[in-house]
Amino acid sequence: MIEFRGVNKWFGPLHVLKDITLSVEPREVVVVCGPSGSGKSTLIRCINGLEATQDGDLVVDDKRVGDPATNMTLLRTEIGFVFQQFNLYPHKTALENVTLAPTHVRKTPRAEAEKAGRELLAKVGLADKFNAYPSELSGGQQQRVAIARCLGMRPKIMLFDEPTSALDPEMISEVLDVMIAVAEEGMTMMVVTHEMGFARRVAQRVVFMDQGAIVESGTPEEFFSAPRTDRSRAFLSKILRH
Amino acid sequence: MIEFRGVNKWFGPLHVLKDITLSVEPREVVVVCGPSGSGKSTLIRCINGLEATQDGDLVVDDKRVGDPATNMTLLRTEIGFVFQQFNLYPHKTALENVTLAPTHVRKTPRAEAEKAGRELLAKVGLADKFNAYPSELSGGQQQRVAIARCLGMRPKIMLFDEPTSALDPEMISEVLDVMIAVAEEGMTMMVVTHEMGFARRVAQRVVFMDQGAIVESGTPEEFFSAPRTDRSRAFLSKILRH
Amino acid sequence: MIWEQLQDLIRSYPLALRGLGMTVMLSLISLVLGTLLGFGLGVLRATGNRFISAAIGTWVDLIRGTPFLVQIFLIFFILPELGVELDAFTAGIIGLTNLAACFICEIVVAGIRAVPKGQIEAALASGLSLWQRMRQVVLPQAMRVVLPPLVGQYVLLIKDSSVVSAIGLTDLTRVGWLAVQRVPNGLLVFAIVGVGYFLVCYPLILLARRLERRMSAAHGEVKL
Amino acid sequence: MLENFSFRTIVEYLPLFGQGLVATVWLSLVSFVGALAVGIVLCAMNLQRGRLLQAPAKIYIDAIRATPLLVQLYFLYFGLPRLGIILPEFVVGILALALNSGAYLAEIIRAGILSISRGQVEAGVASGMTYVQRMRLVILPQAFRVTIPPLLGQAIVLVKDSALLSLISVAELTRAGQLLASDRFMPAEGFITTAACYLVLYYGLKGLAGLSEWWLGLRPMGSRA
Amino acid sequence: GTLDDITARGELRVAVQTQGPPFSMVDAAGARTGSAVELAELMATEMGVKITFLDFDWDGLIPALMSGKADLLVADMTPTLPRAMKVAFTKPFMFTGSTVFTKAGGKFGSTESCGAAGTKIAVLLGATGEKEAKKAFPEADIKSYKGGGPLLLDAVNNGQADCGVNDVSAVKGQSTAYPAGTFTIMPEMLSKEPLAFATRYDSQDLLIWMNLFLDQVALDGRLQTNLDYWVNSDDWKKDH
Ligand SMILES: Nc1ncnc2c1ncn2[C@@H]1O[C@H](COP(=O)(O)OP(=O)(O)OP(=O)(O)O)[C@@H](O)[C@H]1O
Ligand SMILES: Nc1ncnc2c1ncn2[C@@H]1O[C@H](COP(=O)(O)OP(=O)(O)OP(=O)(O)O)[C@@H](O)[C@H]1O
Ligand SMILES: [Mg+2]
Ligand SMILES: [Mg+2]
Repeated sequence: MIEFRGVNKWFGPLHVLKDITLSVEPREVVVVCGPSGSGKSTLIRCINGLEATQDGDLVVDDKRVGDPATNMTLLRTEIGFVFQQFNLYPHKTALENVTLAPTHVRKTPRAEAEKAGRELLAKVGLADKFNAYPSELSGGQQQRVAIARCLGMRPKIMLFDEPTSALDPEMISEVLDVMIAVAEEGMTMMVVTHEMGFARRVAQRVVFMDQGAIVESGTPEEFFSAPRTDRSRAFLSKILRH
Repeated sequence: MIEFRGVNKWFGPLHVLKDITLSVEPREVVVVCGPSGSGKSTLIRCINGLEATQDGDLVVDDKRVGDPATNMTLLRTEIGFVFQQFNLYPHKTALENVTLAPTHVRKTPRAEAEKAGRELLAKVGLADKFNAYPSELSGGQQQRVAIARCLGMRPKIMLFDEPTSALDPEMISEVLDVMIAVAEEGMTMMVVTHEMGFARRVAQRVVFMDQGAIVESGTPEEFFSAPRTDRSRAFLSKILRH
Repeated sequence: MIWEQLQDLIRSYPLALRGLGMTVMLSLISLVLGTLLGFGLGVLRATGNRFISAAIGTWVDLIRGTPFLVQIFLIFFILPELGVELDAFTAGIIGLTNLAACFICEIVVAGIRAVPKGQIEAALASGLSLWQRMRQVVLPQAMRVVLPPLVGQYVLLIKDSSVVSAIGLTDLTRVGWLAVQRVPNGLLVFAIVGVGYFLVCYPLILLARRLERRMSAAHGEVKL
Repeated sequence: MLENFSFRTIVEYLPLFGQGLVATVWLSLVSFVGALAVGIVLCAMNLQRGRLLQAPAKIYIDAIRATPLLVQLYFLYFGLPRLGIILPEFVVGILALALNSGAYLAEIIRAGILSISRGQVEAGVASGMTYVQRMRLVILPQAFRVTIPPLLGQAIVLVKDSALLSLISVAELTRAGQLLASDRFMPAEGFITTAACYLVLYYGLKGLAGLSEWWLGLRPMGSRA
Repeated sequence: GTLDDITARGELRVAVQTQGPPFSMVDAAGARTGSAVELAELMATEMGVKITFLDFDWDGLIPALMSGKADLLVADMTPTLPRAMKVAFTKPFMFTGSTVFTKAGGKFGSTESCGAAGTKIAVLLGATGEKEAKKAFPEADIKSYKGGGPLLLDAVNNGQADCGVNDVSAVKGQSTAYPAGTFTIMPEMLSKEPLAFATRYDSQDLLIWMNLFLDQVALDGRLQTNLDYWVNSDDWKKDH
């Protein structure tokens, strides 16, 4: 479904992605972790073309990303992306946030899109917030709207970039619960997160990055119980200690 | 050292602090936790007068806060305050951030202030960052400078408002380590945090707030092992689950 | 003597009203056109390719960097040599519209740049096309930043419209010049002209201030 | 008018344009310094909580913004003598420009100060600084950086506004163009040369703005949070 | 030729100055009037076409003629030789000269007294008076104003200038707006100079026609009547 083959990327002189090779199968859930600045965000942002790669092949849903022949706008409709800072449209209500892309991109009739939007919002537990504006919602609620917004496009893949790290601690679980539900329905997912409980529960694979390279990759059990490199051990000790 | 007696506060119609009675002894470390919006920040911001109370008595270091006879500027020099967003002065280097208040408020001679500043920065593990500007420092480093900046005024009390919640997970421990060191030197501290490991390790008391009121207060052992109210149980289950 | 002069001035109120009418008319037409054009240029400049963006930038610099009087003269007196014959009113409208568009373009660009990058990325990620991103996501949010300075710019442009009198349009300022011939009291005459402009501009200033307060209330203003 | 465009005559008048340029530059410079002073005072008044100082500043700023500079200029030029104050034209001109631009600068400075995040103010308060210390050590240095681009924008406006001083017989750049137009009947030459001179000043100031931003870029600002 | 154009158009386009009484001005009702304006109207009548006035400041007057917006320029303009390099002047329609005026009762009582070093002398930018004043009073401080003769009177009246130098007929005409005896107008002239209308050199036919027109109206006395009413007396003041 997603395949990196020897992908490299530079920001000016900075080599942020080093020879990345990684493939994600349909219905697989992959968690990406690693220290700050290690290139996790860059990695998943490349998948829907928010960042351009400079070397290597990146094939998503059988289409080559960055190939002029690929219609990126079309490909993006197949990929949901959830941001750390939610990025809801502040001038639209929760329901409008969810229906905007379906009506304008998929050209779904408004009535139909609204019906689907209501169902999605109910599914993420916000049946009573259809007409609330983002500023009237808590962080956890906003992030759930953001997930519903992605689901509204019926994507084949969902990408999450630290979806819970801007949240107050008590709101983290409500978002994780929604993500777990989505994973259990069989969505292909790549999730940048430090929530190791989530990784243990639904991930088939954990990928550990450091300084732009994939240092280690394995099942959650392997990774948490027997990290193979010093760097991953040091990292785990820091984030699991408190 | 800090004594709330029946303190009330409103933001317009919103009753944010309800009849707070709480006293903190010298050298005591008190952790404040509770859901978002429960009034934790407001509570500690009242102590150095960043917010005004409307009812009740608040006595800090034997002076009544909000009393026209109290020189608040002077009282504030005795109270260090560490913010969630660090709030370092972006136009000053790390060392200048630490020496600014001592030279201008305490009128410490520059050379002396700089010497003390260097020692403090070394103490928080930033001996090599004297001349770095805040934007050149990671979040964890910035927060450690912010703590050094408070210590530079040799305060009698230190207040922390979620000092680690804006940090990347691997940076949290470096800040907590510094806070633990400060606590172990016998500083009087009030810390709003959800880092329960920190609470367990150094707090004499944990205060749980909900909807503007202190719902529960006790030693960390009591609080974590046997929370007495449903609200604190629900809260703990959420923040400890993942 | 002042009293007589005042009476003399009051007697020529039809002329003054005509001047006020001309100022309002010129400003109204060219501000509407200039706003439309300015938004178009601003969007092009913020999203267009480098070449278009640089071309618009150069034009805006040329217009901002030279006196408006010179621009008006070039339009009215030099364009005819290139075969474009314009009457004074049209030339005035064109000059003022162009000036307005250039200033508004800069305001719009700043507004678009103030929209957080995450908003554009969110729109990109859900597959909205360039036009949909602009129309649905960026412009509505940019308006919050654009509106207060836009209204402030209107006030400046209304005052700049007086320059157009140099090509023979009888606007408020020119009525002042005409009146000074008969009532040689510059202070009095131009104080009255000032009141005329004040009547047109002040409501706009109040509007700009209201908008600004609304926007900054939404962002939480700083207490010092 | 264009087919006989006479560069030779422009060259002949160049010394005059040079003098005009110099006059415009120094008139603008002095006026701008004055405007800064006016702006800072007005802004300080405007930021006070009490109405007593705030109201006059607000009224003044509105009155200036709502009326044309020309009217203000005449108000001073014809009005001051009635009060028995007779000043040289260029002083009146500088005064008018400073009082006019000052009102705009006051708003720019205020916006700059208000753009400083609340956390900065609170950090100052919490470390026991007085109002003046906070302003001097924390807020103004940061606000200054934010305001440089709009300040230079206002400087560009002021330079062009100084053309109005030719109305009260102050010899400056515009005047040089008018002389060429009326002595030799060469309006195209006169106005285009004048425009070119203003353009030089404009790009100069723009370059200065760019330079100051680059200079600020050297000193990092803005925390990562 | 231009005359054919005018006939074909049925319209004579004349550039006049917005403010320059008594030659060109606007009356209380907003209608354009004045000595030069009436002469231009007379020309249009003789041509059998209607007339359109384009009014400008001094700055706009010359470009209007040169760009072809106007067929001719009718103002109190002195045909200097450098100017004649660019436009074609008619025969003079009258002679005038620059004169000195001061505030009555002040310490500047004569033309000579204005020559003292540092005396502030108000003149109109680009007008002949500016050059004459510089020539006659090399020691004085010459201030050039833009915007019309009444400003000079105002400046002298307010004390911003000690003396003014301007066209004698303009001074006489404009000072009537003040209470009688406000100004002292010196009897002697700094210079004697002609006033003429102008057109473009490529309108030779119009130039010849205008010269003929001036000869005609001079012969039949219509020119004198006009000048007597507007320039040589205050008669027009009573009617306006
Ligand atoms: N647009 C950009 N221009 C230049 N450098 C960039 C850009 N975006 C990211 N970087 C740099 O690339 C590196 C990797 O960044 P990235 O955001 O992918 O890290 P990350 O692993 O997501 O870190 P975090 O946990 O802090 O989000 C960092 O050093 C970062 O500073
Ligand atoms: N300046 C203010 N004006 C009005 N209401 C405010 C203000 N500051 C805080 N509040 C409100 O007061 C309540 C308590 O806020 P406070 O910031 O103390 O909560 P908190 O417990 O610190 O929450 P968090 O964990 O999100 O920081 C909230 O409902 C908040 O919206
Ligand atoms: Mg990241
Ligand atoms: Mg808080």
